[in-house]
Amino acid sequence: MSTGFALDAGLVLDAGLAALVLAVAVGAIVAGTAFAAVVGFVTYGLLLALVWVRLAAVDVALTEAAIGSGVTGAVLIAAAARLRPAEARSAAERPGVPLRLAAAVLSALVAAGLAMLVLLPSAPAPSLGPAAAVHLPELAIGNPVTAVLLAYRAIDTLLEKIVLLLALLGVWSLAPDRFWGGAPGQPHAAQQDGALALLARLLPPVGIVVGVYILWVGAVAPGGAFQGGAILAAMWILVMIAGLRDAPATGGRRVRLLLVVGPAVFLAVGLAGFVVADGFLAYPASYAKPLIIAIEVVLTLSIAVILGLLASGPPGRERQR
Amino acid sequence: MAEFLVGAAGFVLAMVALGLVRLLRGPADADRLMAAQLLGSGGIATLLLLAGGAGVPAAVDAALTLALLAAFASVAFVRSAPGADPAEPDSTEPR
Amino acid sequence: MPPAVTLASAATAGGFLLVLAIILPAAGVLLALAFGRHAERIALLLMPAGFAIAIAILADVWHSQASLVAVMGGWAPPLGIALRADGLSAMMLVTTALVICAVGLFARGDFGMPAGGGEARAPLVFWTMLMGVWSALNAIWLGRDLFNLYVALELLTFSAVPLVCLDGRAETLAAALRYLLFALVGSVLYLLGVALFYGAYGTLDIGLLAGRVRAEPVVWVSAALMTAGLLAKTALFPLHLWLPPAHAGAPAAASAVLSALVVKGSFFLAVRLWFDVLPGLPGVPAAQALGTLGAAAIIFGSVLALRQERLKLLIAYSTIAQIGYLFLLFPLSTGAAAAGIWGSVAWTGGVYQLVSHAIAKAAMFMAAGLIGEALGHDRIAGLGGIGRALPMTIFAFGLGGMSLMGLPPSGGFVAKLMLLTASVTEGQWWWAVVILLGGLLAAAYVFRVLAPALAGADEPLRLCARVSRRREAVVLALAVGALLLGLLPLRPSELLQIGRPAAPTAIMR
Amino acid sequence: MSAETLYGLCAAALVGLGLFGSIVDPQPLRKILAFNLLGGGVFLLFGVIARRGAAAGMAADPVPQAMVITGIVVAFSATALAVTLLLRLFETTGQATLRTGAPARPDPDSDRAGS
Amino acid sequence: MRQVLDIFTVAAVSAGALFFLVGTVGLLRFPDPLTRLHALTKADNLGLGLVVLGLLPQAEGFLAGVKLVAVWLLAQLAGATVTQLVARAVRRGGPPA
Repeated sequence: MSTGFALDAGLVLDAGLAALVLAVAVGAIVAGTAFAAVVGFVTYGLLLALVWVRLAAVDVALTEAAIGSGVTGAVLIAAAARLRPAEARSAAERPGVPLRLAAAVLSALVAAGLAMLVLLPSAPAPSLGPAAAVHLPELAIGNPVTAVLLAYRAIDTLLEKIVLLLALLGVWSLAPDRFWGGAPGQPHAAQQDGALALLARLLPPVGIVVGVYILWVGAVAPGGAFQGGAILAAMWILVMIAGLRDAPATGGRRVRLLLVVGPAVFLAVGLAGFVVADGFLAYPASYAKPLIIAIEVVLTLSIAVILGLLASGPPGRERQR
Repeated sequence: MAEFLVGAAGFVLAMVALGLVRLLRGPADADRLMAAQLLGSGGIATLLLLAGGAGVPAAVDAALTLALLAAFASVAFVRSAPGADPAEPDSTEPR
Repeated sequence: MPPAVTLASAATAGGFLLVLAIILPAAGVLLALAFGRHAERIALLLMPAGFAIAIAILADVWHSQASLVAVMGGWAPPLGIALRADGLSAMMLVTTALVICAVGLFARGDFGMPAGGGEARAPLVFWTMLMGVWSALNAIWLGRDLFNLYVALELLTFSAVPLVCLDGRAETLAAALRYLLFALVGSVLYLLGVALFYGAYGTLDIGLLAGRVRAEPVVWVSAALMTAGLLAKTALFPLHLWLPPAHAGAPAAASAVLSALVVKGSFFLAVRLWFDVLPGLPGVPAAQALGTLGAAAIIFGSVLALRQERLKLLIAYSTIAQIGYLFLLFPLSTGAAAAGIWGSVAWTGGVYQLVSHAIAKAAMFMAAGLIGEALGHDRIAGLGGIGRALPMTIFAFGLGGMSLMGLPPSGGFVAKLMLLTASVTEGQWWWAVVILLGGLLAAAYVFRVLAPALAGADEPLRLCARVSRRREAVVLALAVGALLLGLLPLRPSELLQIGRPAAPTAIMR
Repeated sequence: MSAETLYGLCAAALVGLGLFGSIVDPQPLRKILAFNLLGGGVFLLFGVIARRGAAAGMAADPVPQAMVITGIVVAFSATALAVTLLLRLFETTGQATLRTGAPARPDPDSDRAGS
Repeated sequence: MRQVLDIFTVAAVSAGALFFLVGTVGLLRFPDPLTRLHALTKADNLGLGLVVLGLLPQAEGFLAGVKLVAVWLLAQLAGATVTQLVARAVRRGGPPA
């Protein structure tokens, strides 16, 4: 903690940031058009990334910056543009005043209840930080968040990868039968957009370096598989949007293997724990770090492919054989 | 120096926040995107200043990520605008 | 901070079975995605294995008369995550395995991969999601960590939603979207409660939390939020709007899974929350409120079921009613006179209802699927003569209906009788009235189907498709199972007490 | 008032806002958006809890942070699935509404029958 | 030496912050999208550039400095592209609406 002035400056910044986040959220709810609401949401994600830094959660800030604002924003903006023709009609179906009032009261009650809990003194705040810190040397991992994600609570991370895969299959399942196995979306016309093509040529090499760096640094500092994978995915999406590379066929053998290789390796290492360590997802002593890093590398690959395809939508073309 | 940087971070944030009025008022979607873009640049500057001022060096990585994805919203906007895609997928039901 | 390792979270020898119960179907998901055209074969191969694991866990729990525990990665709670199978979990594991395997056998007819050897959309999605549902449900039955359970809950949502709109019709797309939105808001509310619990007590392990929670505002707020979220996912009245179109629009095999099992996942978590996390807290008003919603669901769902024109919608509305019975568990076993919840009649009756409805409802939805296939429609008015054409199927439907009505000797009879007994002995007679009324209404809507089905047709019945005997047999076997459940009572009530706190009365009040 | 408390109050308000939006907004896309706002509020609460749990030389408790990362992933998957469903609905019916007017067939027994 | 660098930082960062102010004012006051775009991009790139320039002396080590410059370059690239794309969208008969 620092001197009085710094604390004050920080606090003013925090107060302003909190107010800004709220203002943007209110804007996103009351905005006149869906598009304005979505752009509001993009800034909301961006501001949240700042908040996460203020809360000393840089790992989360990275995730929020890549996903919350970046990829989610792109998906929502594209959807808002597509849905514009239907907007007026569905916006007209506003629920009646009683329902709106009831919802407002309910939401206000929930918010008030939470605010009360936030204000209630609960000293000392419980924490698993010390417990997490104790075992870091065993794992030889410097970043406690990575340790939580890949060791202490590894089963959550594993199941969450299955969630991602099922979400992707769910997205694909919405394709017409004849397109099954085909590539997502329409083939983009050869780009005349010089600026976009230039961006899509210049950015990905840098992005790949950054993504790999974020993955690699995750063992000792904020970063890791998910953040790195999200950045790689974003670069891939950019290349696809710009029309430099077409999206791959969803039924392709290589795509399918890339999708499952991360979770599969994770699972295999986990099962090996039964034999070589004490139980599922246990790492043998002194091999913990290399194993965790190996898992992270393949996970990054799978995450990048899954996220990229999730954002690309269901197959929209017949499969070429 | 740390205090100054934190203060500057707050100032930059306050400046770009004013631009958010455009986000609500528009009138064109392009204006809203511009407001978001300005907030993006301001957010990156804020993060960099905080990284120095609040002693969170990793915040630079967050700024790096934001900078990488700064054009994303606008690209999605331009590419999903009607006329950008050669054809709408037809609406035949499966089966 | 108390010591990390408590006696309750020390791993037991059979713990690997718990891991396998979750991981085997999860591995099935990965394999099916990687080797798409073999998805059906992969699922059908995993089914006996999964069934055997469930039975093995049940046998182990029953033999040792103690819970099975597995500690993930050797990291004991609160830092790590444990899985635990008590008697209740074991029972749910076996029920799930039974229903999934039956649905799998049934679905071979609808979701076989095309003969050409290529991969097709509907079969791949169906079989993969079925494995996903199985994995998620097992994770829910076994989970001991509230956040781990959140992930399991989301796994369940993401495997269930695509099943709703497998046919891609506009109505089912809308139904799936509405279901997804309800489910998402529901799980976010649950997650909010999880955050509050962690903030207050620094652990999410159910066992550790139970020892730490006190009657204070944070507990009430988070319990309320979590319960509300879970109710939205369980489709308890008045948050039921999404269920009928979703369950009725899905293919029969999927409807069976959704109605029999998926809604039970979130209900089960509500039970875990109130009985395992907060056992020491007097929740009488909350329990009465839940019971009231349950009673409203029974009446409302049954009346609406009675008014449906289509068979599948009728069955879907009956699910809403039958879910209502489940919630009578709360007032009847946390009531003022409850001495020893786990041995109580209401507790056993509620769990009986959980299991018997799962089996009966799966059978009924699959029967409806066969009827729809044979007739080309599922209008109740057009069922005339179908009893002669598909006797096994109609018989199965009737047996399932007996369980819904609560006629002896079905499992539903035992369940409802126990709930009835409990409400009388607890002096809460008003629930008894609802239970009886619900039974009468159920009888009415089941007979609304059976009467035309068993009557002769006005004109000779023309079937659109031949229905496979094998599939009829699967449905009938499941329906008979629902019936037999009523013939082996009492043993399960002992099973259900395994792993329960030794002296529940001591912490009750 | 500490920064954690400030952000905690902010999180509470966000949850209220998001809940309100996801109940009353008739447009599915904006419901999805409101769900994301709501999720952001919940995650922020986790962040506040993590920050309050700063200990052992860590500026924040890592466990809630890891949960938020998991949560953000799940929220993104949910958004992608919901948006795809919505777009598909729009492609098939030309509308983006949850009111099932079921254009294909008159459906007297849709969910609104009794409510 | 340290002090000189600090003064440099203060000066550059302040100037940068001022450019953000200018950009915002332009965004709010200029009459039509294209001029607003003009104000915005000039200002925020210069603003960010000056902030980065000011922070360079404070950077700990070579890699940190490289990262700072990389952030600025990436933001420049993004800004330039966005300007192009949005300007074209505006010119193409107003934004697609």
